[in-house]
Amino acid sequence: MIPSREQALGMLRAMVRVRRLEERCAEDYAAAKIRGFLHLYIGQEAIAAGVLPALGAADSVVATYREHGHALLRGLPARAIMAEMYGRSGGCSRGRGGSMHLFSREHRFFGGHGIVGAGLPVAIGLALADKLLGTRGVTCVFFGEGASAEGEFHESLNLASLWRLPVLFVCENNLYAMGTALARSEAEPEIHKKAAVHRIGSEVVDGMDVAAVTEAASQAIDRVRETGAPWFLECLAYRFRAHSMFDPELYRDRSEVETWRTRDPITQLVSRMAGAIMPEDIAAIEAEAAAEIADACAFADASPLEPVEDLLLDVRAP
Amino acid sequence: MIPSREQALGMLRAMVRVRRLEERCAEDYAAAKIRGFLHLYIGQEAIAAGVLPALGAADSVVATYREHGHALLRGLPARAIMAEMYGRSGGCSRGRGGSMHLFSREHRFFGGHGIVGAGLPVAIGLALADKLLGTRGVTCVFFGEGASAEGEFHESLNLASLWRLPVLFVCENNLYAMGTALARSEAEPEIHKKAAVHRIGSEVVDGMDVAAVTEAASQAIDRVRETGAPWFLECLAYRFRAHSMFDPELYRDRSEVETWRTRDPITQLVSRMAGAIMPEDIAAIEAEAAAEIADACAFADASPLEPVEDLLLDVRAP
Amino acid sequence: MKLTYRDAVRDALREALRADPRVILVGVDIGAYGGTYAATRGLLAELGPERVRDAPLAESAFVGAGVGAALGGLKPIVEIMTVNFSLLALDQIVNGAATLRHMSGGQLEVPLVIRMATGAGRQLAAQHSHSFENWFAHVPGLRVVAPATVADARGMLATALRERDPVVIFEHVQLYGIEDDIEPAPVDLDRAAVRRVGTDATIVTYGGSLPRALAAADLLAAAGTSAEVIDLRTLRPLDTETVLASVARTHRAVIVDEGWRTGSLAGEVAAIIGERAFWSLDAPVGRVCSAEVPMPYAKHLELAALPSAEAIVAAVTAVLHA
Amino acid sequence: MKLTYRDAVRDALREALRADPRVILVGVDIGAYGGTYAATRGLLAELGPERVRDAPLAESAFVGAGVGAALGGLKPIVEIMTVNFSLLALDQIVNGAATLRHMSGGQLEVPLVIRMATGAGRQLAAQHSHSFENWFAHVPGLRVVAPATVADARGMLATALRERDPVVIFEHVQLYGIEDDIEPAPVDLDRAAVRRVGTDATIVTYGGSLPRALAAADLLAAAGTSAEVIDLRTLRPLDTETVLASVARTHRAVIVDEGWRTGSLAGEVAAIIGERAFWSLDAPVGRVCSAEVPMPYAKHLELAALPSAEAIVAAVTAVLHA
Ligand SMILES: Cc1ncc(C[n+]2csc(CCOP(=O)(O)OP(=O)(O)O)c2C)c(N)n1
Ligand SMILES: Cc1ncc(C[n+]2csc(CCOP(=O)(O)OP(=O)(O)O)c2C)c(N)n1
Ligand SMILES: [Mg+2]
Ligand SMILES: [Mg+2]
Repeated sequence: MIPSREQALGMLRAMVRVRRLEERCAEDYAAAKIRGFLHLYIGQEAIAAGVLPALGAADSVVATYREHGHALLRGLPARAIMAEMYGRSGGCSRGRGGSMHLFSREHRFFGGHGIVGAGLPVAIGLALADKLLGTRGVTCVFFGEGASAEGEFHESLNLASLWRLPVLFVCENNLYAMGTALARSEAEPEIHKKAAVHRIGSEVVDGMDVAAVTEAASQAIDRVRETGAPWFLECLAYRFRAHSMFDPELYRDRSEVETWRTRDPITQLVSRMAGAIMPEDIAAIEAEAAAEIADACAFADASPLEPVEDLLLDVRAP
Repeated sequence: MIPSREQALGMLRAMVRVRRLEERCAEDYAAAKIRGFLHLYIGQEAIAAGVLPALGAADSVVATYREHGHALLRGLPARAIMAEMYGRSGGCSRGRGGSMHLFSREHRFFGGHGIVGAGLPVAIGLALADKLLGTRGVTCVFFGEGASAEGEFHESLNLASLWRLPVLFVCENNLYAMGTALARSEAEPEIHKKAAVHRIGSEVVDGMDVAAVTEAASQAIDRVRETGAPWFLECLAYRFRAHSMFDPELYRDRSEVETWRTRDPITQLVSRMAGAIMPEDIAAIEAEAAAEIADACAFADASPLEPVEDLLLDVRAP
Repeated sequence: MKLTYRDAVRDALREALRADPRVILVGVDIGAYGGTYAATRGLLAELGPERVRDAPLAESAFVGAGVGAALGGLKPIVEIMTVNFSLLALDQIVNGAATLRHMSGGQLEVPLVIRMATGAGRQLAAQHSHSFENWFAHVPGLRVVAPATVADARGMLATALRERDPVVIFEHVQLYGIEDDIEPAPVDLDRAAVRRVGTDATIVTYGGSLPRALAAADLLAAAGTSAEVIDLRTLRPLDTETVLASVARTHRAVIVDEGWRTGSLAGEVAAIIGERAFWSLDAPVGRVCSAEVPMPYAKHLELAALPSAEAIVAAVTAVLHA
Repeated sequence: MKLTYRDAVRDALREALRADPRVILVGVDIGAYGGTYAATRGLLAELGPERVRDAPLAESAFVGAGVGAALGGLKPIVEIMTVNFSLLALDQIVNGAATLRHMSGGQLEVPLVIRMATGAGRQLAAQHSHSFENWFAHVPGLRVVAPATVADARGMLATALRERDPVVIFEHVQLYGIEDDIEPAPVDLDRAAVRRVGTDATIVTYGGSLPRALAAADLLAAAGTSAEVIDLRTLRPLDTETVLASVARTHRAVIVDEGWRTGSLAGEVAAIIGERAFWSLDAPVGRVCSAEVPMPYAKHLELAALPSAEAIVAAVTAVLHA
């Protein structure tokens, strides 16, 4: 698919917003304004940018600890995300979740899960609710290729297929689970084949190509919505940064990273759409993103800390 | 394969011993000499009778709670098994395990596991030990088709393949997991296909045909021993009795059971080998089995209870 | 009306399913098989396979699906066959269900009920006989209840379903057969119950140990000692007030708990009494728990490992003469 | 020699691997990545991928494989990255490893060591910050240890590897950076250690709370109170004698434990003191535990949820003036 100018600008805007937000997160981490584990999405933006706009407001999203981009593109305000990172009461999770645990009920963004694989069963349940309540909603669950070694992955795929649930599984295969290369984690490294063994249809797509992801995702979501049956989308991608801020990256060569950087989803889109996307478009998008982030960080900085007296709030309903 | 007379007699003897032992268990259960959960193997004997004789003394066996037959054919004395069922100190597990937890270190019979699927990782570890210690041993692990829905099943297959471990997976597909028919538990009911997705070779065999199981198992064990890589054998079978002694069998028709009974592995072997197996052979085998079981039960009856003062023994090494 | 505990559980489930279309049951062999302990028999026929949903053997995924279904607007009641199998699903319960409200800053709620059988006494040996109620009672975000009577088995579910957060219900396998004459009514999940009034010592217990504690109280009464018996009912949050009020009167307490002693819920209750009733205690708090051993199969060993009425009598006698 | 706790763990692992070819390490990212907390860095290069074995994300299977490998004659040391993830492997540990010796009538043994990081203090929020030491300490068949010093981190592993049954080692994430001057030596896993001698009150603690308890003792000393500090070291079986001997002298005790209060190990220790030192106690036993909340991310909330030196001082002061 060759996107129209309007489409291309939308994709570019989405990816730039995520990229710049996360670059700022890295800086703020260095400045100790953000703490805990911080997992950057840089390099993989085409996936969230391709999938999320294809979902409707009544659909549901479940993601991992590497979910800033998904949250932003699902519609969570950058303010709420940055304030969460800063641990402030204005954060989407009131500062209790941090980077790994962004949530928004309003956006049906159900986390932000820190246990690898644990979001999958939750997605199954959301889809079951949609099915039984007759909402025609689709649940889209994101996870890494590393998660496919966890038993819950197979348990969940089996349930989705057996119970015929409207789930879109999106595997973001970035070749590493922390420091574990795919070949050292999976006897069968072609992840999408694992869907077939549960009788779930699948497609593999270049996860560095936002147009390809967009096309595959919209088709997949339509198919899930129409058939009510699950579908599996494997997106081949790469993360340019370390797994988290603590990772010395002993397990891969700089040259491998450099090679992948030549396929940066943002520069790729810009160069492929060279006639349609103009330098001034890029400048405008960058300026918008910069403004959005500056505003978000200012908001976050000004957002008060949750009072210590409220420590025990929201453990159970009052 | 058409077995020789000697081979056929061996197979028959094995199956009759198991069948009669378990029929006695059912009686003893009715008489309240055996308690707890009791899962009978009746109908599936061809599998244990086909697989276990093909293993060597240095190989290892891991089984489920439906393991009386496996234990007996692995060489555990009927005495030790019956005394265990009766909860006596002469039992193979000194009366602490009961029907579901038969063990014999001497026979490398590593349980008797009561949690569905939980024996699989243990088998992976035994095979890893064999590999690292260079013993050329093979680990044979038995489990039901219901276990393949558990996450541990896939986790274990992946490990076995990824680490190239000498494991023979024997799936005893008897079509039901308690009251759950295969089609209600697996989106992909052809269980052996689940091996392929971990790059493990497999074969499906008629589990009611002891000669077929024998042939497939010996080839599989040779292959595992030679290559050091795992293999998956799916045996299609049926249990004639209830899941356990508490099961009212609401989930299947008597007629289905009756149809399967026409394929009883014992009568099938006898009729197929009609020229070679003589009535007097059968009589002799039955007499032997009866004597063995009578002896075992007498032993079990006479075996003392473990003294209550020893309740806390063997929780940790002294 | 005369009911067994088993029927009380079933009636409560049926009533919940009938009353609210958002209520569904999920679990292994709850449908076609009729439930391992027959507590769900007949519900599939009445309510159909969408609402009485047999699950494959995949504890982590179907419990997690219960969490998701609750987030999505259903009111799932998930059955785990036996507490030992709940270990396969603990991640979804403890890292998941119990944390989501707080971790999301109060946005999400997980109105999920998890039922499971617990306890020993049926010679099921070391992988089917344990009691991990104390583990669940340790976890903020959960409510944990243990119906010990037919009335509570009948009435606790309705109250649990009114909660907007996860509730774990423990049904002791030895209770399914008990019978009582009751009027169905919702049960207050915030209060412990004084099951027998007494003046000389307080016996605190819950779940499957209640019958033993009452039997011990009978034996004690015959010997002239008046023991009060408190059934905790809700294991989290604990109704410490009821316990402390009793101890303030009796000055002596024994806790009976089928869990292993070290790190038991009995320890927690003893610690609370020690903290808050220190000056009114006339003797150290006694504990009667299970022997610290994986449950053996043989009947005489299993009995020896479990709390008995005799051991309770001995413990009460000891605190009386301390 | 001067060592960090992290280096002590690594040296102990290296020594074990060198000393016995049956010792292997298994875990997620212990090899190529170098260990989440860098405690295994360099071992893959030295000992190769067969013995320092990176595992896929499959906690239940690779912990269970450790059980099987131990049955098969190896001496596996399995790392679980963080205690929260151990929930995925609890079935293999609790229903499996801990039961096999007994359930097999004494035939099988599982000489398996499981190491895991535990505890909060790094703003990792509710799915990476908990302390379930008490759960493991509840289980017969396990030994559970918590090295709180560099010397113990260096010396406990060797002793653990001499056991013929499973041992679980908890390393608190906040300890990896501490440094000390020590001589490597095996550590007696049967005895608690008196880390500071005192006369007015006994503070009992373990693992990551030891530094806080010692800091509190310093503050108390400055205010004229002499607190004894006991490091339990082994959480199962508990060395109750050392605790009781101290309380017999001080007559007052406070337990410090990073676990949530209800059902904490602190409760167990308090219950034991209440049972066995009742007549020598001059005040109720105090407990300083974590707030009962899934650990929040924000620093000020996390700090407020955790035991602090100030809270310990307050608790000791309270028992002194009870
Ligand atoms: C059950 C569990 N085990 C281990 C971890 C530690 N961990 C966090 S992220 C991660 C890698 C996951 O890899 P993958 O699924 O490929 O996702 P990616 O990080 O590449 O996006 C690991 C091992 C965890 N969070 N949960
Ligand atoms: C984890 C777990 N869940 C549930 C059970 C209860 N249970 C015991 S046997 C069984 C059926 C297993 O079916 P399958 O694996 O096909 O073996 P079969 O009994 O048919 O031999 C079930 C559900 C259990 N023991 N363990
Ligand atoms: Mg990855
Ligand atoms: Mg079966």
